[in-house]
Amino acid sequence: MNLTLPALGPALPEIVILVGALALLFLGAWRGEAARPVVDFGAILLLVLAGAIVVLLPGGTLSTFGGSFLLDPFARFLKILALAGAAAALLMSFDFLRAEKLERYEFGILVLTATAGMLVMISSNDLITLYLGVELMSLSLYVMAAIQRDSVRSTEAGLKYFVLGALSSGMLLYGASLVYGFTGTVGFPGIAAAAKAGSLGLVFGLVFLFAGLAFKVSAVPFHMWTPDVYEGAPTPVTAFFAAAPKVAGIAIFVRVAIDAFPNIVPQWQQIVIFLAIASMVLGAFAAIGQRNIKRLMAYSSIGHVGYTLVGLAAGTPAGVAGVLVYMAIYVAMTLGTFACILAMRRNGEAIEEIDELAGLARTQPMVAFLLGALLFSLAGIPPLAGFFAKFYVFLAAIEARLYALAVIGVVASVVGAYYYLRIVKLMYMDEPKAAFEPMARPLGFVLGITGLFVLLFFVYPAPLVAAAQAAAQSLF
Amino acid sequence: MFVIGLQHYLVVGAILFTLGALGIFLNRKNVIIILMSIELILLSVNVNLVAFSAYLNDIVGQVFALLVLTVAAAEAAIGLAILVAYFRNRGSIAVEDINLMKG
Amino acid sequence: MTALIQDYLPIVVFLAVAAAIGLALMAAPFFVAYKAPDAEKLSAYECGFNAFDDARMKFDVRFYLVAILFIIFDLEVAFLFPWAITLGELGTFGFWSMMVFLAVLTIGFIYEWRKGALEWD
Amino acid sequence: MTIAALFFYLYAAVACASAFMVIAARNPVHSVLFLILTFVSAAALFVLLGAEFLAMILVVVYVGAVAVLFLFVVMMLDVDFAELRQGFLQYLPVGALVGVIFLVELVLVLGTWAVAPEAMRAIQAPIPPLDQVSNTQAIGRVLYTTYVHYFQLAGVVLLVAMIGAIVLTLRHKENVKRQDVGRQIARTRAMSVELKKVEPGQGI
Amino acid sequence: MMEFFWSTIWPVIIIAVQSVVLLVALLLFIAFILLADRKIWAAVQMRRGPNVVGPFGLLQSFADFLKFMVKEPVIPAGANKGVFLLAPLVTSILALAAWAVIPLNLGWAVADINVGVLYIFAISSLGVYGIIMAGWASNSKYPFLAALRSAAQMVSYEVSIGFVIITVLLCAGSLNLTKIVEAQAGPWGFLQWYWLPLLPMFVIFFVSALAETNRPPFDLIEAESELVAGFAVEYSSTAFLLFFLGEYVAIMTMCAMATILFLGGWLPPFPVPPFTWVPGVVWFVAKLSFMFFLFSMAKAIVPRYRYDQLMRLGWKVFLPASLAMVAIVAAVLQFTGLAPK
Repeated sequence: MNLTLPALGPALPEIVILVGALALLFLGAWRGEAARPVVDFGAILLLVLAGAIVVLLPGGTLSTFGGSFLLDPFARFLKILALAGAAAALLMSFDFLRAEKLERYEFGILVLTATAGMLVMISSNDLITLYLGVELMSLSLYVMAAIQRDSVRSTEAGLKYFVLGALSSGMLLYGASLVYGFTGTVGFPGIAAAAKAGSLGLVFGLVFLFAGLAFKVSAVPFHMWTPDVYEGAPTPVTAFFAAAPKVAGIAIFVRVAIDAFPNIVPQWQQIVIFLAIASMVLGAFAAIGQRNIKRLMAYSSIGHVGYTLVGLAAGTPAGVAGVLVYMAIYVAMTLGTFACILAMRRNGEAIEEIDELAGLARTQPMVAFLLGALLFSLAGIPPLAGFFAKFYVFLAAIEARLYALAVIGVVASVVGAYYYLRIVKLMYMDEPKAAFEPMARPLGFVLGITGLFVLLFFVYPAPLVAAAQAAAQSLF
Repeated sequence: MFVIGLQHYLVVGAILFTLGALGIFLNRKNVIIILMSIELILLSVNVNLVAFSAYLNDIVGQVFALLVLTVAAAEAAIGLAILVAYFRNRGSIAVEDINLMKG
Repeated sequence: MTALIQDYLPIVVFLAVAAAIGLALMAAPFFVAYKAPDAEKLSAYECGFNAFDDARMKFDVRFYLVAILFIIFDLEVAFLFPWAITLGELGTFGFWSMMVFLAVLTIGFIYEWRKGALEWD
Repeated sequence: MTIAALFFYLYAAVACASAFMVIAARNPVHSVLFLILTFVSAAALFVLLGAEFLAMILVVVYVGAVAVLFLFVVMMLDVDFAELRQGFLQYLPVGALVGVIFLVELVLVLGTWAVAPEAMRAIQAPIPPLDQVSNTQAIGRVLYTTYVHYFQLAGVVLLVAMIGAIVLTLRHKENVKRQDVGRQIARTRAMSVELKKVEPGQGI
Repeated sequence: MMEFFWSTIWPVIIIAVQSVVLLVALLLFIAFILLADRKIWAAVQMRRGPNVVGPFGLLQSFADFLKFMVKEPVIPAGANKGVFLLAPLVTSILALAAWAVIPLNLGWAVADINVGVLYIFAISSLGVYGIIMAGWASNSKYPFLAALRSAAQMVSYEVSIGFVIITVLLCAGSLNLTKIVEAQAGPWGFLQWYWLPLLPMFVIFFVSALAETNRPPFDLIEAESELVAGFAVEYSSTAFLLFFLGEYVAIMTMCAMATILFLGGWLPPFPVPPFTWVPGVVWFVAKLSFMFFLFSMAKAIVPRYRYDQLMRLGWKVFLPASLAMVAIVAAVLQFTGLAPK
């Protein structure tokens, strides 16, 4: 029972966001809907401020709260990514919510608490902090998914997400309780030390833990919720789902696999390989017949999680670096694509059908060009960023002698390229439908940045790759 | 037979977990039974944690169980709120009742 | 472990005795009382006309909101119990950590109040 | 010691039987009541393990609050459960078989629990002996100082649950005249009484 | 085998006898409390109250008991029979169960567990079930509406009772009821009990206990002008008796809690010899009766609350007040170093 205040430095970003969210909630409570613009702007400001703090915090690896909260280069890299994803998704949501008469100041606050949950997950170094981070994020996301409470689609999406989210938390906890039981501690270093024997009970705990984690990143066979929730939830919420929580999910997947179970790699490697292959294959084949673009993006995110897990399956610093590079490029590509989806509006009505994109090249050439670049990059066609992402991940897999995995990955990405290219053909070859409304400024801003990043990545990839390698090194 | 070891409690935890998982996969349509099965799974987790904490003589297990209990109760509250919002929408779409009595 | 069970054994015995008394009282009229069931007596209680609708019908959401807020404040009280009895040993750090916890939930309470969740219209 | 064993088997049997009845009961109200029975017998198991504070909190929080909300939802939503129910029966044999196999596996694994030697060394916070420090005090000493971050995160989760519940379920009926007690009390004599000088026979 | 008999069966028998004695004494006490309630209520309205059966009407409750015993048990057609019969049992058994831990005198508690207060808080939060099951099972509109409203009312006041108990625990330092009473013992006698330092908490506890047990001025549920007999409208003979009994045992439990938490349980008002010769139980019963006197006077004097005023009082007045008091009491104890180690 130490009575001294633990060092709050490493947890400063989370504290800033949560205290800010409380202040905005208080302001919103006091001034009602009039406070909404202030709350929205304040939320963006807080996310940017937290990002700045993460960058400016001194030193390599800081840990506090008795070693259960870690801020190492790995966590810093992913925290910046999560914050960027959340800020961009929030920025894109304002116009959509106003158009759908859905704007409420609680939306910004829920984004803040979800982001705080993600940051806690990313820098968690024991099972309890991991669980609380996952719960804080998931609870905010359940409410956001069902925030359009008068539409059956949105509440049904929220209900589906809740049921499967609660089930996965249950599995994650059952695994955590077995791991705690068989190693005597909840901290990852303690588990790593005590887990040399790899007794059967521990492996069972590991399997349940990974099942819960696989759900959070929507890897197959725990992906059933993804298409329905992505389609049902309002589009800005779907954009938020596709970007930031995936980063946090992958972060805890890598952290648990590498930090907590370093000496029993063979046991969890097969699990990750199976998840990777299943996700890549499903991501490639299931999206072919899709009519709704949000459902298509759901299957594409499942596929991309599969490719990311290939990097983790390698279990080497190069593999983890590949995962980090992949996540960075994935977040950029997804946010850019969702910026275009949010711009698909005609006479006040949001459009979600792919066929409506026909002839976009003639009605809005600039948007069509950037969207085409993003889709090519999602398909992994050189010289765009998507190709490099897959290249690093498959390189790590080959170095770790997982040839079969790499080959299946390449085949799946080739097959998967079809449904991206179909959309590009639709935009450039077909007769144009009625023009969409002009794109809102924040959407244009996000589309511009991500489009340029994807196009010009190959010119100067060094800073991102070097940062990823340094971050990956800090984990081993 | 008469000395109750940790294995006994782990078996009870395993039975509750299996029944909870079974409850979810057997009746997919009945949402409320699924929510109750999730509560059963969380109860099996708590039984495991408290049993391990008692036999390892380590308070961390009980602290973890207390946190699981409180956070899962808050999660159940939100789940039922979403369920109510869902049934309100689905119910109102169904045949409009003539004498809807407001509480 | 056994000392603890010595404390809780009386509760189980007390419950058994109370249950016995309850059951005895419950069962008595079935043997003693005069029985003449008739349709009118068994119908649900209405002022002069028979019930035209199944009693269990859709209701105002207000009841759910009260039950949910009760769960959250019940959890808050649950966290307060161990703190209340160990305040002496926790020192100022423990005191201020609980004050932060209460502040977070008080802001939630103010939010509810201003949103009108506590009004029973 | 035999009484403890007897009570363990009694409560374990009641817990598992009522857990099965929760998923097998026809009427959802009955399954909520069986869920309550499961929670109460699990609380009794916790007492046998020495975690009396957790047992009471399980009863207060789950049986006293969450199950009440379940009962409200089941009773008032008047959801037509008949058509929701038929999925259960045709999957029962297959599901039961898978369940039993899964259970046997789990039991075999968990039966061989052996305390890893280094696990004993890794204990961070050993439970103090029961006669000096009660279970609640043992938790209270550790929860608010050593594990303060878990505690504050749980507080924020409660706040998010509060916001979520209000965002999802709060609806205001428009034409409802609400009583504002503050305004009623704040009325002064000057506001409500007006003195008029009345001459006999002229009226006001 | 004999050793097994002496070491396990014999203590169980002793405890069973203790329990039976306590329960019978409690039920007798309630019979007379019922009569007292009607007498006090009558006296306030300048009338005499029941005085026909037995001397001064003392056997009135026993006459009522027999009347209930011979009335016909009616189970409505649409009722869900299992839950219908379970509801009164749950209400009465749970109410009686709370008395297992209440210390009538030093060491007289049937089960002196060290989470006594939490046990009673759990039992009182389960009281909602009997009412909801009764309301739902009798399949008619009035009981169903009454059960929901009563459940919402009890639930709202449960929270403020929780905070009030926390303030007392801050001063007492233990969850064990005997230790709470011992923490109030001291040289100044009744001035040292917790009712003086925590007076606002005592008032809030008293009013919340009234609301928790559906007693007037919060008895909107059973009020004649509102919903007839509330959730118990479809019940007849001993089922109704069990509801009635459960309600009064719950009232006695709340009075006992008030006595233990605020009026120093079995402690004499002045620790000087003439008072200390009187056994603790007599003081305990005296305080219990005084608390019940306040309960029935409240019934006789205070007009009934409308439902929204009742909820407003629960959520907007008691909850913030008790929450603030928890912080204030903790701050005072912390910074004056009085917090019990």
